[in-house]
Amino acid sequence: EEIKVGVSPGEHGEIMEEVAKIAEAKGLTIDIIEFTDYVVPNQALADGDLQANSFQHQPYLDNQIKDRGFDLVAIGKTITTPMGAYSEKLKSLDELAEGAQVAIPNDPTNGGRALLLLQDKGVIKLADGTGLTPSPLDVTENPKNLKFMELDAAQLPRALADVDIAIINTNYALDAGLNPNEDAIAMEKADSPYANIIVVRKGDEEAPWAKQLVEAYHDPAVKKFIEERYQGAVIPAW
Amino acid sequence: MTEPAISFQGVTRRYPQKGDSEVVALHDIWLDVPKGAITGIIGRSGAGKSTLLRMVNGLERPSTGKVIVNDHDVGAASTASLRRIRREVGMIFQHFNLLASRTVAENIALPLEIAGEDSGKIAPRVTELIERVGLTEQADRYPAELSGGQKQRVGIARALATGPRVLLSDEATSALDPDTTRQVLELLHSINRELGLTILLITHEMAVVRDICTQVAVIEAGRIVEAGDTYEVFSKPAHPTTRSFLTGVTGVAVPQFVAHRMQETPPSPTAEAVVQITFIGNHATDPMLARLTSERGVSVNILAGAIEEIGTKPFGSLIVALPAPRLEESRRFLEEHGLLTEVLGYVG
Amino acid sequence: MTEPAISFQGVTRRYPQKGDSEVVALHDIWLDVPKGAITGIIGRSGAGKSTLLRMVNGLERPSTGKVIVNDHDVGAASTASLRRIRREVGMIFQHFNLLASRTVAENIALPLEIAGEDSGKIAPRVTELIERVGLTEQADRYPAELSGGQKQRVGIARALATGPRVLLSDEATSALDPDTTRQVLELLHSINRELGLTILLITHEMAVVRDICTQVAVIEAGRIVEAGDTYEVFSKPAHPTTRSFLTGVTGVAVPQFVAHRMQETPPSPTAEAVVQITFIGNHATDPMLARLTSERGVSVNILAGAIEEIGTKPFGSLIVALPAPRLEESRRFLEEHGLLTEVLGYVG
Amino acid sequence: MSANLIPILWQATLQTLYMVTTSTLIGTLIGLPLGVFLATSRRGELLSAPWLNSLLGLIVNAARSTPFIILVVAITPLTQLIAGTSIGTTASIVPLTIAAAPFIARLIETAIREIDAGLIEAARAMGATPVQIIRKVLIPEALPGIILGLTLAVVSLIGYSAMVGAVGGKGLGDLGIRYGYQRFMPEVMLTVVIILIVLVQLVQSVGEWIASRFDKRAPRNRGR
Amino acid sequence: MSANLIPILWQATLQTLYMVTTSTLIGTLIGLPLGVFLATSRRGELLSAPWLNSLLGLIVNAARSTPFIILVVAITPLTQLIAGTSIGTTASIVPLTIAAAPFIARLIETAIREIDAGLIEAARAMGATPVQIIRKVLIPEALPGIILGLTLAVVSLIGYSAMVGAVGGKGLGDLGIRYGYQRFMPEVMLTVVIILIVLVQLVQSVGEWIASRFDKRAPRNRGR
Ligand SMILES: Nc1ncnc2c1ncn2[C@@H]1O[C@H](COP(=O)(O)OP(=O)(O)OP(=O)(O)O)[C@@H](O)[C@H]1O
Ligand SMILES: Nc1ncnc2c1ncn2[C@@H]1O[C@H](COP(=O)(O)OP(=O)(O)OP(=O)(O)O)[C@@H](O)[C@H]1O
Ligand SMILES: [Mg+2]
Ligand SMILES: [Mg+2]
Repeated sequence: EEIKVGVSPGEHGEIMEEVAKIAEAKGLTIDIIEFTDYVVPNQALADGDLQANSFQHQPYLDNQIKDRGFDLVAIGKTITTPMGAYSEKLKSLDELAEGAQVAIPNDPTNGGRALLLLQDKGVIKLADGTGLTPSPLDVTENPKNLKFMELDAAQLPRALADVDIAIINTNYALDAGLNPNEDAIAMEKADSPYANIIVVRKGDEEAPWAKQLVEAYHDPAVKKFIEERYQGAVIPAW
Repeated sequence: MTEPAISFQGVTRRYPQKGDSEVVALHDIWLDVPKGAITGIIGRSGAGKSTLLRMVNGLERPSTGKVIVNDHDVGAASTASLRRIRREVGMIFQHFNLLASRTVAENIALPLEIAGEDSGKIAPRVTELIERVGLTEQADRYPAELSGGQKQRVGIARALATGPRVLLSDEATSALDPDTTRQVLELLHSINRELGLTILLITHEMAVVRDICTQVAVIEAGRIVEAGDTYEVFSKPAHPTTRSFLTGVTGVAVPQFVAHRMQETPPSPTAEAVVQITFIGNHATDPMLARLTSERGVSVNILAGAIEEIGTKPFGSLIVALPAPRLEESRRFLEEHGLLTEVLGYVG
Repeated sequence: MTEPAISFQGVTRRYPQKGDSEVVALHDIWLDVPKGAITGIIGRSGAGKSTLLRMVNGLERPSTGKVIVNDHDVGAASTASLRRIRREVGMIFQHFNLLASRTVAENIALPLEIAGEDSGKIAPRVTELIERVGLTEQADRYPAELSGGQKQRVGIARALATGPRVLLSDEATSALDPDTTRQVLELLHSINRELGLTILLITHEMAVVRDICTQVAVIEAGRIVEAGDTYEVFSKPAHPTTRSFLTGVTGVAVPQFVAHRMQETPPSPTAEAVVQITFIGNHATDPMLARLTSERGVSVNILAGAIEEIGTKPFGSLIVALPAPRLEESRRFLEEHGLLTEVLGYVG
Repeated sequence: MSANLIPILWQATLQTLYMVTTSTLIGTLIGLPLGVFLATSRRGELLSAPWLNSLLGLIVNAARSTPFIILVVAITPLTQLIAGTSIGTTASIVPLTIAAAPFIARLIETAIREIDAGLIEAARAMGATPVQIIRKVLIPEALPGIILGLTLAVVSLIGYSAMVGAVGGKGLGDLGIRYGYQRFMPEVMLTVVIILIVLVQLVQSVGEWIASRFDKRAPRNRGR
Repeated sequence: MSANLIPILWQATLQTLYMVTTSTLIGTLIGLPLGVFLATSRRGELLSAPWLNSLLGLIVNAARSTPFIILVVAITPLTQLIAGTSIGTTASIVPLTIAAAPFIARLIETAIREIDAGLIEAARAMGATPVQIIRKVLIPEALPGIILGLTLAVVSLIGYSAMVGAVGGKGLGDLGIRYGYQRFMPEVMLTVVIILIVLVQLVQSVGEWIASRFDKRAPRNRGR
């Protein structure tokens, strides 16, 4: 059997390539399609152009279902990629000066995550009821008058020199040669709700290929690959 | 007179300019162009000749007035019938307007293609036309590789390609040498005779009008100041412009070496009078000057002159010098025999 | 002879064509254009006139040979000195080449701007030139709003703007009516006389050559077939092309009503002989025909003719009919008095 | 560069060629008539239809100024209808074509508007129908300009095609972005850029050569 | 649409105007001489420098075919040098300009190559230097074409500017993508698209009006 799985470039794509090798051996061919956009993979899945996708976490999926009414369900957890705050100038968030520039990702989920991280560390306060995708517009208390710069997620490491701090997905930090364990001045809590998931259309949860896909993903060989490749920046979530 | 092929009825053309001003290129033109005739339009640069010509196939539209071509009102014609009128009217442009992307042969084939001619018939027709205008060697060249006169001849062949009933020619021979001009004129003349083609042509060469036009219209600052049979107009030019234009063609200019010395009154009793003698019709063939000498003993000195044929009738004028004392007697003798005389001045 | 202003030394120009063939537009041209003179170039369409002219300011480069202008080898000149040569050479183009984005006045100002003239001096100079070519009313119009002849005159004014030492003119008057042509020629002539301007001009109008050119070169299929003093060439044309071109200008055509009836031998004892008499120089002013009648009693009938002035000397030819029996006697009389005669035929 | 990148690069090159040639072809099929119409339908011109002209002008401008990703989403139903799917290389040809056609139309419009009014007049005087004038005069005379315009469009499309990554379109540009930009592998980025440059130079040279073949006007480079 | 979006839309419009006008201006300052040089430096032409011509052609094509985001990354040091930072609206003008300049150059090159050879010849015959020919003949004669080309470029840039979201450039296109598309606020997307279309129509009309003001050639719409 052959299925089409949508992923985003980077860790999701790389891991899925490993998963595909294992699945192939078990008789399931996975055709990986990489998307550089975060909306299209769900749309394509809902439209039947894909059988599954693996690029998002539960909060994002919930939000998409709420906004666009997709009939999609998660069938298994994949990985967690904690976010961290990085800086070339500061040693801790306490050093943030009045009017400091803070770069965050410009997509809703990652941007929201970054803001939630800052709220978590007591730097800002967000309006109630904005859920997991607040935007800078939802900042209600900003005592240090931080200036938020929303950039492409992959651009953040490159912009470090131009801002006071940048909140960066770990995979991009790693690829850019940053060491999350040493360079990050703040990190998401390990129990973040942002575990990523494999998503299929409602009704496919019980399909044999769906079970095979999750099985292959949860194979120990994949876990080993993740641990070796990402050195703790990407954590298996199953 | 037969039905006119083209009839201008009170045609005016204005070009609005910046501000409130306007250029009146044509003013209340009434003119009939007879079928099967060759009609010349002459006039000063900027007089409105091209504008007038372009009205015939509707390239230019009158501001007021009507242009009737083969019984159709060009201005009121539907788009489809305008196209039909245009397919019967060939036009040679002042600025050639050849397609740079087509060879000589292909340019000439264009109107045939447009008329929907069978492709099998196009090639021989084009070859024939190319030969007629003497461009066989250049048939496969592009306009950029032609001389000015060669381009002009492509334009001529193109205008004749579909065998139109009316031909409009805007200075078709002005870029051509005398020999080629003659050939082209003969070509037009013969098509005119054989196929009854109506030709309306603009030219600056009075010799062209003299040689092939049966009718002529003189246009000046947007108005027709004189029109009619070429012979009538040329032999009795009424308007100064016409007269001035004809100076060249009928050779009535006083030679400079005489003009320098010419005075209003006889400077001495032995002075000579400079007289212009105009010959019209058959009189020109009579040896009047010879008789003046032999019968009256007046010695006549021909200074300049040209005797031409206009519409198969001889016409011309001579400038002669004759002894001033014998002037009156000589003039009377010549006028009695139907010649026109005019005293231009006296030389010492 | 003085130093030539322009000297063509073995100039050849070939255009390679598709395949191995080529067009030889000019072939081994040797020609000196004297300083301060007006030299005419005549020839059939496509003969190579424009190509020759364009060599003078290096717009076209010889395939072989040299062109020397005011002692500079145009082909070998450095770019900077080529520009200097060009600023002394004005050119009137066959196709005008006016800038569509500039008004008449601005077009005429262009060469002055290029020559780096003070902007204060440009305006009055332009106004003067515009007046000279009669475009005062059109000064602020764009070329698209001009008639053909008006465009031509802009080109003429532009070429004269910087007061060049040499003027190249490619059919500068062919789009002009006779009056305007005359004005332009007078303008050129007066500049030539007053400022010693050397003019090299291409024309199809033999009258232009006759009226203002002191020198003439006849070019045929890329070769110079005849060149020299206009008077010499016109009075004794050696090459068929020249002779053929001159037919028009010297009016030697036999009128059709005579030509129709003409025969090789006298059809009857009372037949008349058709004789062409050529006048050269001062003889033309002598009343030879009158004397033939009065002294010999031969009645002479002038059929056609033109008497012109070439280079201030009168020249021309007449076609006359005289009684066949008196032919020999009359010819002898005329030839004795320096006239050339030729029997063309007889009419009944 | 790791050896296993070579087949990926090769495949990406083929994908780019596939997307760009197909969308150029279809874009030209749409853009040529559209451009001709835009050039000839202004008030008083050949096909005078000022309202339709304004409307089409509006649509063309709308398509050209809408961000590509929004365009992609907006036409998803159309893409599905045509390509059977809304994702992948073939599907991404649809939005690419929708982006290419109005651009090509504008370039062709410009080329056609350069044609000398005298030539149109000459054809009109022959009694040519508007369609004949377009086919026999405007397009052949504008051909060198049209071909240079298409060259410009192809080069733009090659750059543009990088954006189809959003719908899994792949190709060189997308590869460069995914590997080079997002995965921080500068050598991939560089390789991709070099391949792109080579490709574009090829397109440019071929385009100019064809244009000059069709250009029968007087050469501009005689003498000095 | 929520009331607090209006100031955001207004600000985004201003940002787009700021980015597009600035990058068009600077892009023209670079693209005009570049385009003129590309048009006149081919073998045997006015400024004949075939090698430099090929080299510049290569650079222009490279800049045009490189995906925008890669271009952004590649020129970061330059951006930093010029704008003092590599992110934000002002900084994004640098890559936009780098994208605009070669595009404008090609359009200007095309417009200039349409000029009749006879006019260049006439100026050459007057002894004009190449610079004089360019200033007094080529540019004025090509002006209508150049202005239409710039219009085309501005419209492209408005669409292009949506991509500067990657470096925090903001503006309308970015707003439409991030709020309208990613956060699924269709009314924002629609509003943005409408504003874009209005903007583009405005640019187009003004461009065509100016071009026609400078166009003194014979009108093509006399008669039928
Ligand atoms: N680019 C070219 N390629 C091939 N042949 C050419 C080219 N340019 C000119 N010719 C040929 O060279 C010859 C001379 O051309 P030129 O323009 O000098 O003629 P001309 O004497 O000025 O004629 P006209 O009186 O018709 O203007 C012509 O036969 C013409 O066809
Ligand atoms: N678009 C225009 N705007 C203003 N005036 C114009 C326009 N077109 C032509 N004219 C003017 O109309 C007049 C008549 O022009 P037309 O071309 O008919 O003259 P023409 O008799 O053919 O002259 P030529 O012998 O010089 O070709 C001229 O004075 C010309 O300047
Ligand atoms: Mg005219
Ligand atoms: Mg010529």
